[in-house]
Amino acid sequence: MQDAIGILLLPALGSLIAAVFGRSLGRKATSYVTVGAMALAFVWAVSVFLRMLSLPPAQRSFDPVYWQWIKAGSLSLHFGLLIDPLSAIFLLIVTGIGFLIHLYSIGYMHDDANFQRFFSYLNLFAFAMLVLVTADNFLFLLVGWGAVGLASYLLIGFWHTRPSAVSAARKALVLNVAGDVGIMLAIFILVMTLGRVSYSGVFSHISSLTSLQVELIAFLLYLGAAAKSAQFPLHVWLPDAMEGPTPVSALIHAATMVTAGVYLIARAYPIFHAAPVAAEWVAGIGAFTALFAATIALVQNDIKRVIAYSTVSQLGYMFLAVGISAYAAGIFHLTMHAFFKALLFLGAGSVIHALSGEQDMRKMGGLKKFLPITYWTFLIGTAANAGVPFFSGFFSKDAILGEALATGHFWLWLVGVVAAFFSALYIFRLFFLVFHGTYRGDGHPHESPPVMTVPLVVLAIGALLGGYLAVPGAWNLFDQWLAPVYSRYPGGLLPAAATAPNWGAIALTSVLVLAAVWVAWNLFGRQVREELPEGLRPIHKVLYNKYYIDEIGHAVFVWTVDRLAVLADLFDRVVVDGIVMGIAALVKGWGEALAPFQSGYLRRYGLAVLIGGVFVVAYLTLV
Amino acid sequence: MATVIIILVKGLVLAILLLSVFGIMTLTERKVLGRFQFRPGPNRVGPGGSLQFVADGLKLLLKEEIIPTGADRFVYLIAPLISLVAALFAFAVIPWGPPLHIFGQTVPMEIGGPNVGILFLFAITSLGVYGLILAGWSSHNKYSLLGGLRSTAQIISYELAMGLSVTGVLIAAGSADLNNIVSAQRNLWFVGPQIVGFVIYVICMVAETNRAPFDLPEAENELVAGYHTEYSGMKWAMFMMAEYINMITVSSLATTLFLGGWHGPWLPPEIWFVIKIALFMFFFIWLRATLPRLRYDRLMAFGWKVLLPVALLNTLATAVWVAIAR
Amino acid sequence: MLELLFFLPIIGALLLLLLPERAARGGAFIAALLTLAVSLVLIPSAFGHSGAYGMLSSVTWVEAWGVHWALGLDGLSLVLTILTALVTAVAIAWTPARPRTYYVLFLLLEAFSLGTFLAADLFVFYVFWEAMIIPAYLLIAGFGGPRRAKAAIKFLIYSLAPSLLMLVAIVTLGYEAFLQFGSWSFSLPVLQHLVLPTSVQMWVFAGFAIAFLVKIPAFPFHSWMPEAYAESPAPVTAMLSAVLSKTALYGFLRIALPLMPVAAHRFAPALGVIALASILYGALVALTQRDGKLVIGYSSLSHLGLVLLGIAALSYTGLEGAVLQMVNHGIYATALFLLFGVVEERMGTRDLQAMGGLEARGPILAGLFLITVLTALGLPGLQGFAGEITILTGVYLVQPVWAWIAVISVILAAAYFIRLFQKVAHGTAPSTDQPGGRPEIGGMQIALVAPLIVLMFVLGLYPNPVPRAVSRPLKSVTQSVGVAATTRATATSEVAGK
Amino acid sequence: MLSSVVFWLAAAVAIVGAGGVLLARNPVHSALSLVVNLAALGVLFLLLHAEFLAVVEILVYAGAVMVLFLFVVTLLMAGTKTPKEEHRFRLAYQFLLAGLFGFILLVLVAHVMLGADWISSLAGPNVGSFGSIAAFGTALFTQYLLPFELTAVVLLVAVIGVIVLGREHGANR
Amino acid sequence: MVPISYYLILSALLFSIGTVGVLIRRNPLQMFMSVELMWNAVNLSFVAFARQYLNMAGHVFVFLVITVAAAEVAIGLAIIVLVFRNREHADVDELNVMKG
Repeated sequence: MQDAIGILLLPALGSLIAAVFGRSLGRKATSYVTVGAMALAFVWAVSVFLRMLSLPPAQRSFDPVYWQWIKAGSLSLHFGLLIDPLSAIFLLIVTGIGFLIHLYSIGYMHDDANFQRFFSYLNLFAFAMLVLVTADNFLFLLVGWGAVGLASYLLIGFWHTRPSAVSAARKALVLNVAGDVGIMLAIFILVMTLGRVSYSGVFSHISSLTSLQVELIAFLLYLGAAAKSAQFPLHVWLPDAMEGPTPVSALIHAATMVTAGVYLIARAYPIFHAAPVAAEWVAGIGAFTALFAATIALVQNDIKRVIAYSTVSQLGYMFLAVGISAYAAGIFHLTMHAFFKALLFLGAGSVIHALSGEQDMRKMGGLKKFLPITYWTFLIGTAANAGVPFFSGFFSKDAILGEALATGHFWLWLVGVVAAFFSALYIFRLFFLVFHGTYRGDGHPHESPPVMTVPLVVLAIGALLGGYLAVPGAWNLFDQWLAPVYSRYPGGLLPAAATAPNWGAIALTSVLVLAAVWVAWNLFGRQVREELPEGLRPIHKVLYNKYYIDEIGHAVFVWTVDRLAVLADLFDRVVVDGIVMGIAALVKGWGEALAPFQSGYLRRYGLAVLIGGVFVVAYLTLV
Repeated sequence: MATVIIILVKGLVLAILLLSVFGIMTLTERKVLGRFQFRPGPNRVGPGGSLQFVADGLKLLLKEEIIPTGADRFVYLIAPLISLVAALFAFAVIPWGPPLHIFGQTVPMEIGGPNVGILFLFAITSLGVYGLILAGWSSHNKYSLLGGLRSTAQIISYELAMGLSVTGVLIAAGSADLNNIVSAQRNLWFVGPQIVGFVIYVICMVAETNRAPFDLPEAENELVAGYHTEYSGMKWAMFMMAEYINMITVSSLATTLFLGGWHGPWLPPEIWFVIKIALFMFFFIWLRATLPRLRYDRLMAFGWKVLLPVALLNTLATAVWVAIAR
Repeated sequence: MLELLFFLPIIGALLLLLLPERAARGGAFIAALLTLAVSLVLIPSAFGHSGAYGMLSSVTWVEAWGVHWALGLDGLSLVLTILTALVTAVAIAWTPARPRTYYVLFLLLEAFSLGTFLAADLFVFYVFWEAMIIPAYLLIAGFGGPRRAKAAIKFLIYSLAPSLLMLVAIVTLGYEAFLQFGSWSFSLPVLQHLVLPTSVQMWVFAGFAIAFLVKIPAFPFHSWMPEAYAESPAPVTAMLSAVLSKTALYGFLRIALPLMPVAAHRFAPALGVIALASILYGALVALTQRDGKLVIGYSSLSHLGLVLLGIAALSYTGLEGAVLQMVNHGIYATALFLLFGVVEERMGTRDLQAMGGLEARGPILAGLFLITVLTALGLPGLQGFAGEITILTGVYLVQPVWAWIAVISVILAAAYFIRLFQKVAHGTAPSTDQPGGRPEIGGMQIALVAPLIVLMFVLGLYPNPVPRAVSRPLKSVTQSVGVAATTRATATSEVAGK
Repeated sequence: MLSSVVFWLAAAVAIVGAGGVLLARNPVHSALSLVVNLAALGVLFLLLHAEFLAVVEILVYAGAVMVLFLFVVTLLMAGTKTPKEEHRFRLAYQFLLAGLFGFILLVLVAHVMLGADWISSLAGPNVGSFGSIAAFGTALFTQYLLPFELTAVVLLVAVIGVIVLGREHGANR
Repeated sequence: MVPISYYLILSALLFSIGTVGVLIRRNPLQMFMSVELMWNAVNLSFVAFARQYLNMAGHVFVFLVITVAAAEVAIGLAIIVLVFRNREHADVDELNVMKG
């Protein structure tokens, strides 16, 4: 598996070529290079996957080491990759869905002036993400972690002439860096306590740490994960990130990057296993986020924002899963989510494309007849997201909820179920508002070109059938595949009882989801309700303003830092410079006090010299 | 005590001689100039005008003393004296003959002979310039002042080239004592090997004495009469005396340094000495009759940019030559 | 060979005087390149020897005072020498059409900086330390912005006054050598064997430390920095920040720590607090600056504070990280100042509020600037990150609280650097933009900055060569410091017994 | 005997000259007094067997330096008026203090001179070539060659300085 | 013969007179002349000491002093001319712009 590094290098190369030669290559050649790189990487990843598949489960982990990164005293690090079933899944997701989105982008970004730059960034992102998921130690995880943040920053701010995009990009980067710092601190503690940062080294020595240390490390890692995966209250950047081009939202802010947090916790499960408090915290916040974001998504009017809050909500589910040690379920949901959320975003992109950039759902409606392919694929995505039975989201979400209930997290399960109801409600609201009813805009909608619809179809197939990898009560290929990873260290696997299907719960959620669909159809499908009932207005306002989290965060952090900075600047000018100037003034004052002795009369000076000379001579002769 | 008496006697004799020569020189000059200009010159007083100088002297002696208002009286009065005294003093070190043996005493034919003789001569000559500048200043007259300043600048400038032109001789002779220099020319006059120095010296000599064509301090068409515009009578005569005595002094110095001094065949040395001086005096008059006056800036430029470097080179060449010859 | 390294720029400066004005830039560039070449050729010899220095050349200079003209090369001086030569070569050719004097002064500045890094005798160190000020001062005063006179004077006074303390400290060391060995000596290897009473160490260390802290600069000794940085032409600012500040940090590593280990231990907390203050303070002030150059300047304050923190931790890893970060900072600070200089030139202003639109109009410049900014803010995978994490690890091992505080600056760095980049690159072009043509970087300048950009990636992905090169000198530093730590009690009692 | 007379005479003249420099209202008179003083010093030099220096003193000082002085004095005095009276008492104690301390200085130096034990003895007879040009030249060009060369530098500097000053003045006009 | 000390005392006297002259004269030229007087007073001491010790160093020194004095006068007079050319009075007390 030494060759797996090639999967990383392909997009890196593509990015470099697009950046340096993009202008001279032209649009077409650039798109061939970058999309080709992704295609090749995907093929390569598949080959890795197949080769892995051919091996017995216990031997499916590889750790090729390439070079020594640094050796400075107690800090010693190598650059190496970890290719095991977990990273293989991510390799497939990143390269596969990445490839589809690249393809889609050719059509979506067709008219953009900075086409080549976009593809360069996109490939850069793929590279960074691959580094993140294949690193064999926390430090290179952090490298990838930072790099995906950068790519995200670049792509969010891609339309840099829009002030909102610029500020969104900045917000995303700063929050992400805050998360990076969490991981960095965790690494410090690891270096200090264990003297190593490689996964294998850390995980096999967890027991030598005190529980406080482990909790601390876990919390710090969670800080990074929460920032990246938009967990409450660090989620604020993700909806704003919709300022970026839609394929970016699909790739980075739905399918891959935002799930890095889930990956981190799933990867570092021995730590979280040893840190029950942190794990509970992860699950609790995850459940809360799922509900919280779903409620906000109910009232948003921007099509991409609804999907973004949906993403936050779904990420909450995944955190809930990894928080209760249901790692395989979490990853399963992650994979399914990658399919259907990418599908939803790309579908939304197709809609926006069709409406020449219109994103407000109040100006859509009745698009079913204009965009047939988009309509049907979007429907599949919607159903999967809502958890409509027998679509992929149904299987993965219910696996999580079932395992939560089975492990005794009743309240988390309850929150999850309520959130599931809202999920179905908001996503079908979106669906009906966009595709049903009558067209309320003034444009001329048209179906997207094949280069955009083909990925939609492929993803729709994934969203439709992916769930059958793990059918409750029948088989669970996902658990099987990941078993070697999670059996290596203690705490990776749930007891068999917990994974058994709880038919009652499944039925309950199914009913709730269908009820939500019905509600949505009545409220938004047949005709659009213009007016809200009086009693709901305040609630609507709170929800529409996203619980004012942005404003609070701004007030607390940005304002404080700004004041501090202004204060420091003032201090610099007044006190520090003041002291210096004060000393200067003191010297000047002395000078001025002594200046009158310089009368300016030459003869005075001469007299002074004479008198001094006389005294010297007197001293020499008389004393 | 005898030496003191001898010195006094010599000084007296010399002073009388020089002063009378001054009278004769004025007459000679006027006559010769007349000849140059195809006219007879003074010819009324005495046979062929030969007593003209006596008449002039009497006239000057009897003239009214005029001191301009605003003049600095004291300085105004001593200025011509300084000139004359300096001129007379300068001659003191010139040996105008071999030592004389008389009354059992060996009497050198100069008044004083310090071993720095030639330097002494230059020192005294340079004091003579005070007469000019003080006269110019004290007259309270702008023509006088300008004349005085001009003469000062001119004399100081040319003194440098003059001193340097002589240095070659000093090196060649290996002494600054004029007697030694003269005896060093027993066989070969320095005018031969030191021809460059000689030419420079002669030019400077004319400039030093403010004679045509270097007579700018008294350029009558610009400055009326230069530094002595306000002078008349005996005081004016003193300046004239100083000028002529200076001419004699520099001529005799030229003779001493370049033309072998009193050396010469057949005739007595003193006669030779006088003949050589007379030649120079004639040369002075000749120049005055022939050459127009230089412009002032040309004069300075010539002194500083031509004579001084050439004299320096001459000194250097001589030094090298002497060093090699040893 | 060492002399060649030092004298090459000086010879170049002299030859420059003979060249015509037009050829001055090319000549200076060639001289700088030759210096760089020599410094690279010297790489093997830095590690050849088993003694303190890989290469040492010493000639008696002033016999009566025991002063030697001694230049030494080991891994530590080597990396900084290469850095200096590289930065100079890039910076010197950066701006076209300066008067010949500018290039002459620049080369002299390089020579004296190299001398400081190579000095193996405190006296030589001091001479170069002082000499360095002169061309720097003249460059600021002669070629700076409108308020250059005040800036230059401030720089001069700030540089000279503390140097006097250092001189006293140096003389004290020489005298101690006289007392203990019977003859005056300023040679670093000789002084290594001094056994100094704690009180003497404290004073001497303080003398050095103040001079160094001013030069870095560290809070609160930094107030010469804003004006000097803002008023200097961009290449000079780059030299000030990339090279001159390193001489001070180098001084800590080479002189202050190994010679005064006990004092180093006593002062370490104070240094740490100063470093932390610099880190946070620089970061906060950088957030508010409207002058883009000052954002970079205060970021330097912050980053060099981090280096100082690594030194103050007195742990081997911290020192390694400090050196690595010195190199890193030298490279990215140079690129930052130079690129921002181009931006300033093209936009006609340094006011961030008035700037913008670079990304649309000068994509290459914007791209290079972005990479540099990302390096500076410590993006993992690029150069700045490696140094940062090594320092923080080193600090964490000894003083976890410091690391916790210092790490806040990483977030702030992201904030102010991104603010800087966005103000420059995004939005619309300023009204002061120079008319005619795009504000794009020239081909020559791309070629000049390219090595720096490449190094940002290379040292980000493979930083190990730097720590490896300096491991032996730093080990000896930690050894003497460590020994002092364990034997402090006995040493003080011994001295008291005397 | 004779030399004693000459000494007293010359000393008296020198002091009178110096007094003239000090007291003369008119700078020209001061300059003349100084020339007199210098001439007297020249005589004293001769008494001390410094013939060459005596001549040089006259030649350079009296012949060149003082002429330069007079030159400048006459040039400057041409347009100047008598100084304003208001300046006269500005430095009230200047005269008093200058005189007092000048006198103290004299007393001190004289005290030292007379106090030294060797000072009342007469100088020994003149030996060999002391004071001659040859001796002087030998000393100057062998033992003191370096100072001599340095004076050349000093003169060069002076020449350059004067040229610069002169040109500056021209440029201002 | 006159004892050397007489020369020295004469020298001291001339020096003192020169000093006082520098201090009480307002005309820069007269101050300058007083300085020259001081120079020459010193020269006299040198020559006297040279005679006392029969050492030519004193003479050489005087020679150098004279040379330096000549240079000094050249520069000094040039400066004075420059400064006072355009003034009504040649008075150093007018030159007090350096007043503190």
